[in-house]
Amino acid sequence: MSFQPIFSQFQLELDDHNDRRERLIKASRDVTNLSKKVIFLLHRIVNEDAQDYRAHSKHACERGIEKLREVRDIYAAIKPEVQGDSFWHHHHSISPGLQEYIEALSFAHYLGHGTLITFNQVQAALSDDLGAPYFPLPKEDYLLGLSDLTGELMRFAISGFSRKGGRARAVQVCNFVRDCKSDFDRFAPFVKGLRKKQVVTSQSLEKIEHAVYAIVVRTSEYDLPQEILDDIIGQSMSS
Amino acid sequence: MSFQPIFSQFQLELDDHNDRRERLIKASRDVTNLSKKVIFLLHRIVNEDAQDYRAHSKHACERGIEKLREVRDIYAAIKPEVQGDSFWHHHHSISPGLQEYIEALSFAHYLGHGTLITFNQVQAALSDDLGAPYFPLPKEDYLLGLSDLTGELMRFAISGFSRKGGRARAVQVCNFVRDCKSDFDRFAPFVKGLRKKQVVTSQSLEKIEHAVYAIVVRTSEYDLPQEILDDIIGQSMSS
Amino acid sequence: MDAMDVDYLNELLEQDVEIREKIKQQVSDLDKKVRVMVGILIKIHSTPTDTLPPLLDSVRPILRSCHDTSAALASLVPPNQFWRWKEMWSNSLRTAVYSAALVEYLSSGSLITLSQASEVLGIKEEWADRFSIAVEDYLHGLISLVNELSRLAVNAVTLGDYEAPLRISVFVKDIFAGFSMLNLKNDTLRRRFDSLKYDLKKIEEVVYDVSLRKLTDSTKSAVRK
Amino acid sequence: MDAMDVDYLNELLEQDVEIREKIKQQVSDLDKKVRVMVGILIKIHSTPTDTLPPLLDSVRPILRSCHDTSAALASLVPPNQFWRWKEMWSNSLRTAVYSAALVEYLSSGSLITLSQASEVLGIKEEWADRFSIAVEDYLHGLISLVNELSRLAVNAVTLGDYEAPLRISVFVKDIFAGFSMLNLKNDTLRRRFDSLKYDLKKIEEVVYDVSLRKLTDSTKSAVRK
Amino acid sequence: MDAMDVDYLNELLEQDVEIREKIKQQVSDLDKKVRVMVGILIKIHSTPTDTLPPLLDSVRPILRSCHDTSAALASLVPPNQFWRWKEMWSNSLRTAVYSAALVEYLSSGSLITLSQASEVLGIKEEWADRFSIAVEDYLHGLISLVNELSRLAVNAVTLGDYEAPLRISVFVKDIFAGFSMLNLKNDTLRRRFDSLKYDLKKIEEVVYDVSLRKLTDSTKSAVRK
Amino acid sequence: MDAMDVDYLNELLEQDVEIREKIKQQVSDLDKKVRVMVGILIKIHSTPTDTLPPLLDSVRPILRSCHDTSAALASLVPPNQFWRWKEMWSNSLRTAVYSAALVEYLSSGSLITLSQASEVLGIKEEWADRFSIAVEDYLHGLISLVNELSRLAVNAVTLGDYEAPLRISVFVKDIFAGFSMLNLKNDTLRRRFDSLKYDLKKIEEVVYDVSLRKLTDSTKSAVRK
Amino acid sequence: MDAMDVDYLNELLEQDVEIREKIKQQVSDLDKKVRVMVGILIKIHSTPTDTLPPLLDSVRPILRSCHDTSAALASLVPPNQFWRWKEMWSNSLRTAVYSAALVEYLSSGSLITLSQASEVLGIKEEWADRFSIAVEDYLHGLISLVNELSRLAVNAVTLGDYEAPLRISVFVKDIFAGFSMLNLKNDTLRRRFDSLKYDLKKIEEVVYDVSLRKLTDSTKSAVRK
Amino acid sequence: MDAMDVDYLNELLEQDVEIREKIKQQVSDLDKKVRVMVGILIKIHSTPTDTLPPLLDSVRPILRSCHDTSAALASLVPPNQFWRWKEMWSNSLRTAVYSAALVEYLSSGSLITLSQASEVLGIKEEWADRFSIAVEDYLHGLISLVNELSRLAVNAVTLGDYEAPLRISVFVKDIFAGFSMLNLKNDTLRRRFDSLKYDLKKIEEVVYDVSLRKLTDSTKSAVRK
Ligand SMILES: [Mn+2]
Ligand SMILES: [Mn+2]
Repeated sequence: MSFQPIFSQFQLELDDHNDRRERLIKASRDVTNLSKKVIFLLHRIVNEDAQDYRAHSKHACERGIEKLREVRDIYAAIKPEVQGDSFWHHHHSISPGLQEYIEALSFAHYLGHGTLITFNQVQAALSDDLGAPYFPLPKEDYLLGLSDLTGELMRFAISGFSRKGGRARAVQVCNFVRDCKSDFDRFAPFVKGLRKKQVVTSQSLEKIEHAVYAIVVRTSEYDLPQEILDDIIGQSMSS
Repeated sequence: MSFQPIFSQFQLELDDHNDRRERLIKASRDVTNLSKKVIFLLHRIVNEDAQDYRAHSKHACERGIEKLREVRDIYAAIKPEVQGDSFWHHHHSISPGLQEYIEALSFAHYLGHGTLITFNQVQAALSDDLGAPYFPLPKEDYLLGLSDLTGELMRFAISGFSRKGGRARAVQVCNFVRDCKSDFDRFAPFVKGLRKKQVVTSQSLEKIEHAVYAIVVRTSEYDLPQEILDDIIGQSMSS
Repeated sequence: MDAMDVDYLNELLEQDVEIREKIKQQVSDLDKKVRVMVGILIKIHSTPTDTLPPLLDSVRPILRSCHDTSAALASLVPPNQFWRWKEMWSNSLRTAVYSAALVEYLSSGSLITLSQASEVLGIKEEWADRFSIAVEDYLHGLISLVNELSRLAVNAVTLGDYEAPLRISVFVKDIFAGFSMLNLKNDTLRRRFDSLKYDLKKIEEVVYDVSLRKLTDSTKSAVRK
Repeated sequence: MDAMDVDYLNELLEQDVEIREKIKQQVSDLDKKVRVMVGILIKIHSTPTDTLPPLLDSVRPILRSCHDTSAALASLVPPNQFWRWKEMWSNSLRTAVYSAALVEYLSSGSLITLSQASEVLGIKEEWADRFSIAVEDYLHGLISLVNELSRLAVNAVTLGDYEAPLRISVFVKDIFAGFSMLNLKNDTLRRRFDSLKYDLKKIEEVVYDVSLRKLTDSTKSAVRK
Repeated sequence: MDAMDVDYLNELLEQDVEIREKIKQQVSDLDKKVRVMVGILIKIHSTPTDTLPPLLDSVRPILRSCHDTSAALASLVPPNQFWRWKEMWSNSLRTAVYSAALVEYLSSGSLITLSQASEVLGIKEEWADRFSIAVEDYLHGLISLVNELSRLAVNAVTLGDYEAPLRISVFVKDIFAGFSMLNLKNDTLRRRFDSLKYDLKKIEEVVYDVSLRKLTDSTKSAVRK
Repeated sequence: MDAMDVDYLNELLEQDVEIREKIKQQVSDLDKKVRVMVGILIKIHSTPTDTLPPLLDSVRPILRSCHDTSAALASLVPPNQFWRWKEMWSNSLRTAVYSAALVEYLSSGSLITLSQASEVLGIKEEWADRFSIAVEDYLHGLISLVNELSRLAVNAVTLGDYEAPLRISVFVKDIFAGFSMLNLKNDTLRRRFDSLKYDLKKIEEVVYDVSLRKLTDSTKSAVRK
Repeated sequence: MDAMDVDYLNELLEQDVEIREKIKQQVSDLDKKVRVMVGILIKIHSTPTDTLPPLLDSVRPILRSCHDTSAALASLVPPNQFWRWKEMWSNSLRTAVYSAALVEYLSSGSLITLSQASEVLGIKEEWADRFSIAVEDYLHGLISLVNELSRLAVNAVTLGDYEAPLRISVFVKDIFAGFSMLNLKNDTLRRRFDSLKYDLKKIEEVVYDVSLRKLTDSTKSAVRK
Repeated sequence: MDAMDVDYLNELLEQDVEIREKIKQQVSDLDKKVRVMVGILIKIHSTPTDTLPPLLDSVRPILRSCHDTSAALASLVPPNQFWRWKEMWSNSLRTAVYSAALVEYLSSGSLITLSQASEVLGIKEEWADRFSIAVEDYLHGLISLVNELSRLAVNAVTLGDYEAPLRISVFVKDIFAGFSMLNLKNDTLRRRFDSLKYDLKKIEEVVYDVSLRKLTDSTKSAVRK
C-alpha cells in the first residue's frame, strides 16, 4: 500500500489517544465509585446517633474529606495526561467522575460548614499540596456537580427527620436548597444539562418543603418547645 | 366483604375471558407458525430445479394449500369461541395469525393461478366443507394480509432469478406487484397500519424493478432470444 | 386486484367511515352531558353533607337524558359488532358510570351494581351485542369513584364532618377487596387499580388522624365507655 | 435552471433567516427579564405575608420594562405572520404572564384578565396580527400560577400563616371550575390542566391539616362558639 | 369567576374547533383527488413513452378540479391566519404540486415554476395571507418529482426506452444544482434534499449501464463515427 | 449441505421456543398462587393483632404449594441457563418472597433470610444453575415488605394497637440501615430503596403522634389525679 | 441487622462489577486480533488465486492466538453464567467465526462446521456453561462469509479468474438453501438472511456475464475455425 | 451561593457566549465558501477529463480565501481550548479538506497529506492548541473524497473515459487499506468508514464491467489481427 507512511502516523496517534481515553475513562469510573461510596458513608455517619450533633457532623465532614483524598491521588496520577489542550480533548471522559466528586465534596463541605463550597475551594481541592491545579476546573462541571448536591441534601433532611434536632436541620436545608435553586436558575440557559437537573432540584425542594411543613403542622398542636418535643420522640424511639 | 357477590360474578367472567383469550392467542400463534412454515416451504419448492415450471408451480400451490388445511383445523376448533359478538371482542388476538394465514394462502394462490386471491375466496377458505364460515373475514385483515404478500413475491422474484424462465417471471411479478401497490394505495387511509405496510411494498417493488432492469440491461448486449440465453445460463449454472 | 373486489371493499370501508362519523357525533353529545355532571359533582367537596340532596337532584335529570344517547348508539352499531366500536365511547361511558355511582353512594351509601348502572343510563339488556356497559368500563367507573371519595374524605373533615371518612373507609376497603379477587391483565385497569392503594392509604390516614384525636362520635363514645 | 429561479426562492428563504435571528435576540432579552422576575418571585415561599409588598414592588419595574420588548417584537413580525413566529416566544411570554398574574394575586387577591395581562406587558390591541397573547398562552400562565400557589399553601403554613391556604383554596377552586368549562383539545394545555387536579388535592390537604388541628382563626372561632 | 371570563375564552377556543373541522373536510377532499392522480401516475412506469399522452390527459381534469378545493380553503381561513393552519394541508398540497410537476415534465420536458403550480391548482395571488403554496411546499413537491423520476429512469430502460434516462439525468442534475444553491435550514427539507444524492447516483448508474453497452442512439452514433 | 447440519441447528433453535412456552405456563401458575396470598394478606390492615394467627395460617399452605412450581421450573430450565430465562419469573418470585417475609415478620417479628426464603418456597440449593432467588429479587421482596408495614403502622393505631408502630419502626430502621450499606447501582432497586425513606418517615410520624398523645394523656391524667 | 447479612449480599453485588470489567478487557483484546485478521483478509480481493496460500497462512497464527482469549473468558465467566454475559462478546466472536470460515473456504473449498469453528478458536466443549459459540453467532459468521464472497466473485473476474465465480455460486447456493430450512424468528439474523438474496443475485449475474462472454467467444472461435 | 462566585461565574459564562457568537459568524463565512466550492466540484461528473483543469483552477482562489477565516478562528479561540470549540467548525472544515483533497487528486493523482491540507487552507502549525485540522476531520474529508470518486468512476465511463475507473480503483483501495490499519472507535468515523465498503464495491464493479468488455474487445481485435 502506497499510503502506508501517512496512515502509520495516524495509527500511532489514534492508538495513543484511544489508550489514553481508556485510562481516563477508567480513572473517571474509579472517581465516580469512590465519590459515591463517600456519599453513602456521609449519609451513614450522620444517621448514627450522637450526642453533640454539630461535632458529629464536623466529624462526618472530616471523614469524608479524608476518604476523598484517594480521588486526589487519582487526579494526581492522571495529571500528565490532561495538560494543555489535552484537557479539553478528554473532557468528556473526565467530566462524569469530576461531577460526582464535586457532589461528594460539596456534601461533605455542607456538613462541615453549612455553606455551599465555592468555585475556588473546589479548584483548590483539585490542586496539589503546593497549590498547582491538576487541571482547570470547568465552571460547567462545578455547577452540574453542585446541582446534584440538592438530591443528597433532600435524602439527608428526610432520613435524619427523627434524630435529635433533625426537624430544625430540615428547615435549614430547605432554605439552603431553595437558595441554591434560585441561584442555579440563573445559569441554566448557559450550561447544557443544567435545566434538566434543575427539574430534579425542584422535586427535591418540594419534598423537603413538604417534610418541613409536616413538622410545623404536627408540632402546632402542642404548646411545647421544639427541644422538649425532640426529647420525647428520642425517648420513645430508643425504647 | 359485603360486595363479594357482585365481584364473584366479575371474577368468573374475567377469568373466562382471560382463559379464552389465552387459548385464542395460542391458536393464533400456532396459525402464524404454520403459515410461516408454508411460506418457507413454497419458497423452497419453487427454488427447486424443475423441467416444466408451470406444472411445478401448480404443484407448489397444491402442496401449500394442503399444508394450510392444518390452519383450517385450528379455526374449526376455535369456532365456538368466536361466535356472535365474541369475534370482535377477541379480534386483536386472532388478527396476527389470520393475516399471516392470508399471506401464505395468497402466495400459494398466486403460484397456482398468477392472480390475487379474492375476498370471497379467502372467506371460502375460512369456511367448513359445507361453506359455513368459521368467523366473518374482516376486510382489514384481508388487505393487511395481502399487503404482506408483496414482500414474499419480491423474495420469490429475486431468488428465482437464475432458474429457467426466472427472468420472464420476474417481469410478471414486477407488474403484478405494481398493480397491487396502486390498488392498495386507495385503501390506505381507511385501514390502520396499511400505510406503513405500503412503504414496505414500495421498497419491495423498487427492488424487483431494479432486478428486472438488470436483466434487460444485461441481455440487451446480445441479440439472442431469451430462451437460448436461459439455456446457456442453465448449462453453466449446473456445471 | 379483482375489479369487483375493489369496488366491494371500497363500499364496505366507506360504510364504516359513515358509521364511525355518526357514532362520533353521539359520543360527543354524551361527552357534553357527562362534562356537565362532572362539573356539578365537583362541588361535593365544598358542600356540607346536609345540603347535598339538592345538588344530587340536579344531576339526576342529566343522567336520565343519557337514555336517548344510549338508544341512538344501540341503533347505530351493527349486530354483533359491540366490541368493534366500543373504544369510541368507553371513556365517556366510564365517566357516566362514575357519575351514577357517586350519586348512588351519596344518596344511599351503597354500591351501584352493573345492572343498576345500565338501568340508570337507559341501556337495555337486549342490546348486549351492540351497546352495553362492559365489565371493564363499569370497573373503571368504580375506580374513578374511589379516587373521588379519597378526596372527599379529606374535604369532609375540613367541612367539620368527622364521620364521613370512616364510612368512606369501610366502603372503599370493600371495593378494594372486591378488586383484589379479580385477575386483571397488565392493562390500564390494572394500573389504575394498583394506584387505588394510594387512595386507600390516604383515606386510612384521614381515619387515623380523626381516631387519634378522638374526634368522631363513635371513637368518642368508645372512649367514654 | 431559469425555471427554478433560484434567486427568487433564496430571497424568500433568506428573509426568514434574518427575521428569525432578530426575533431570537428579542426573545432572549425577554427571557432574561423573565428569569430575573422568576428568581425574585421564588422568595415568596420564605417571605412572611406582611413583608411581601416590597418584594412585589421590586418585580413591577421589570414587568414594565417588558413594554420595550413587546414593541420591538411587534415591529419585527411582518403583518399577518403572528401565527408563523409565535412558537418562538410562547414559552417566555407564558412565564411573563405567570409573573404578572402572581404579582396581581399577591397584591389584590384577584385573577388577572387576558386584557390586563396584555396591558401590564405593554402589548397593544392593534398589533393583533403580529404580536399578542394567544388565549392558550394566557391559560398556560394561569396553570403555572396554580402550580406555584399550591407550593405556597404549604410554605405559608411553615411560615406560620394558617389563613393563606384557605384563601388560595377558594381562589384555585374558582380557576379550576373555569377551566373545567373550557373546551380544551387533547394537547399540552389539556394535559397540564389535568395535572391541576393534583395541585388542588395538595391544597385541600393543607387546608385539611390546618382545620383538623383547628389552627385557623375561622375554625378556632367556630370551635369557640 | 368573572375575571376568567369563561364565555369569552370559550368562544375564542370554539371558533378554532369549527374552522379546523371545516378545513379538515376540504383537505380530505383534496386528499382524495390527489390520491387518484397518484394512482394514475404510478402507471407511467409501465407505459411506453409514446402512449403517455392519453395517460397525462386523464390527470389534467383532476388537477383542474382542485381549483374548487383551493377556493374553498381560501374562503375558510380567516385573514392573516395562513401560517396558523397551513400544516393541515401541507402534505396534500405537496403531493398536488408533485402531480402537476410530473405532468408538466412528461408533457413538455420542463420544470414547473412556483407560480405555474399555483395557476394549475387554481390558487390566486390575492389569497396570500390565507391560502398559497409556501416555498417549502413547492420544494417538497420537486423532491418527490425527482424521487419518481429516478425510478422512471430504471423502468424506462425495462420498457426499451434508452433515451429517457439521459434526458432525466440532465433535468435532475439541473434541479439538484438549483437546490445546492439554496440556503436550506437543518429541517425535513434539508434532509430530503440530502437524500436526493442517492436518486442522482441511481440515475447516473442507469445512464452508465446504457452508455457502457452503447445502447443509446447518441452513443451509438458516437461510436460509429 | 451436510456441513451446515440443518436439522441439528433447527433443533437447537426450536427448543428455545418450546421452553419459553412451558416456563410461561408455570409462571402463570405461580402468579395465581401469589395473587391469592396477596389478597389474603391485604386483610392484616383491618385485623386486630390478636386474631392475626389464623389469617397467617391460611397463607402457609399456599406458600408450601409453591414448592411444586419451583420444582417444575427447576426441571424446565436447561442446566446452566438460569440467567437466560430469569426475567420471566422475576416479578412473581419477588412477590412470593414478599409474602413469605410478611408472614415471617408477623409470626416471629424477625427478618426472613435469603436462604430461609428459598426454603419456604421449596427452592433447593442444588438448582442454582437453573432456578434460584437472585439477590436483587430477594431485596425487591424486602422493599415491598417495608411498603406494606408503613401502611400497617397507620392502621394499627386505628385498630387501637399503639405498640405495633414502635415495633415496626425498629424493624424497618434495621432493614433501612442494611440497605444503606449495600452498593446499589442506579437501577430500579436503587430507586425503590430511595423511596423507602418516605415509608420510614411515615412510620416515624406515627410513632411521634402516638408518643405525644400518650404524654399528653398521661399529663392530663396526672393533672386530673 | 445480622439477618440481612449485608456483607454477603454486598459481596455478591460487587463481584458482578468486577467480572464485567475483566470480560470487557478480554473482549477488547479479542477485538484487536479480529481486526487484524479482517485487515489481512481484505486483500483477497486483489490477490490472484495462486498467491492466496501465503496470505491465508499469515492469518492462521492469529486464529490460534485466540485460544488464549477463549481460555481467559472461559475462566472469567462463573460456572453457569454463559447467558448472563454473552452479549458482551457476541459481535467480536461472530467476526472471529467469519474469519475462520473464510480461511477454511479459501483453503479447502468447504464450509466450516460449528464444532470446527470452536476448535479453530480453541473453545472447549466442557466450557459450554461459560463460553461457547451460540448457534446464532455461528450463523451470523456465515452470513458475513457470503457477503464477502459476493464481492470476491466480482473481483476474481477482474483478476482474470473466470472459474472462481462458478465455484462461489455453487457454495453460496448451498448455504442459502441451508438457511432456508431454518426456522428463524423475526430478528437481526432473519433480516440479514433476507439480505443474502442480493448477494446471491450479484454472484449469479457475474456467472451469467462470464458464461455469455464465453459463449460469444466460443461462437466466434467456432466461426474462425 | 457565594455572591462573588455568582458574579464571577456569570461573567465567565457570558464570555463564552460571546466567543461562541463570534466563532459562529466565522464558521458561517467558511460555510459559504465551502458551499461554493462544492457547487463547482459537482460539475466534475459531467466534465470530460481534458477540460477539467480550468474547472479546478476556479476552485483554487476560493481555497486560498479560507486563509482569512482560519486566521480569524485561530485568534478567537483561547489558548489550549481547541478541543472545546472544534465541534463548531468540524463539519465545514471537513468539507474544506474534502475540496482540497479532490482538487489535489484530480490535478496530480496523489493523496493530499494532513500538512498539505493545512497549508492549502492557511492553517499554521503554531496554532495547534487553538485551530488545526484534527486527524478525524482529515479522515472525514478523505471519506467524502472516496464517496465522490465512486460516483466519478461511474460517470467517467459515461463520458467515454475507460481508464479513470482503474486509476480510481487503485487509489481508493490504497486509502481503504490505510483506514483498515486504524483502530477506530464506534463513532461516526467508524460508521462512515464501514460504508466505504459499498463505494469500493461499486468501483470494483465498474472496473469489472470495463475489464469484461475489454476482454471481448481485445479478443475481437486479437481475432481481427
Ligand atoms: Mn447523587
Ligand atoms: Mn412475510
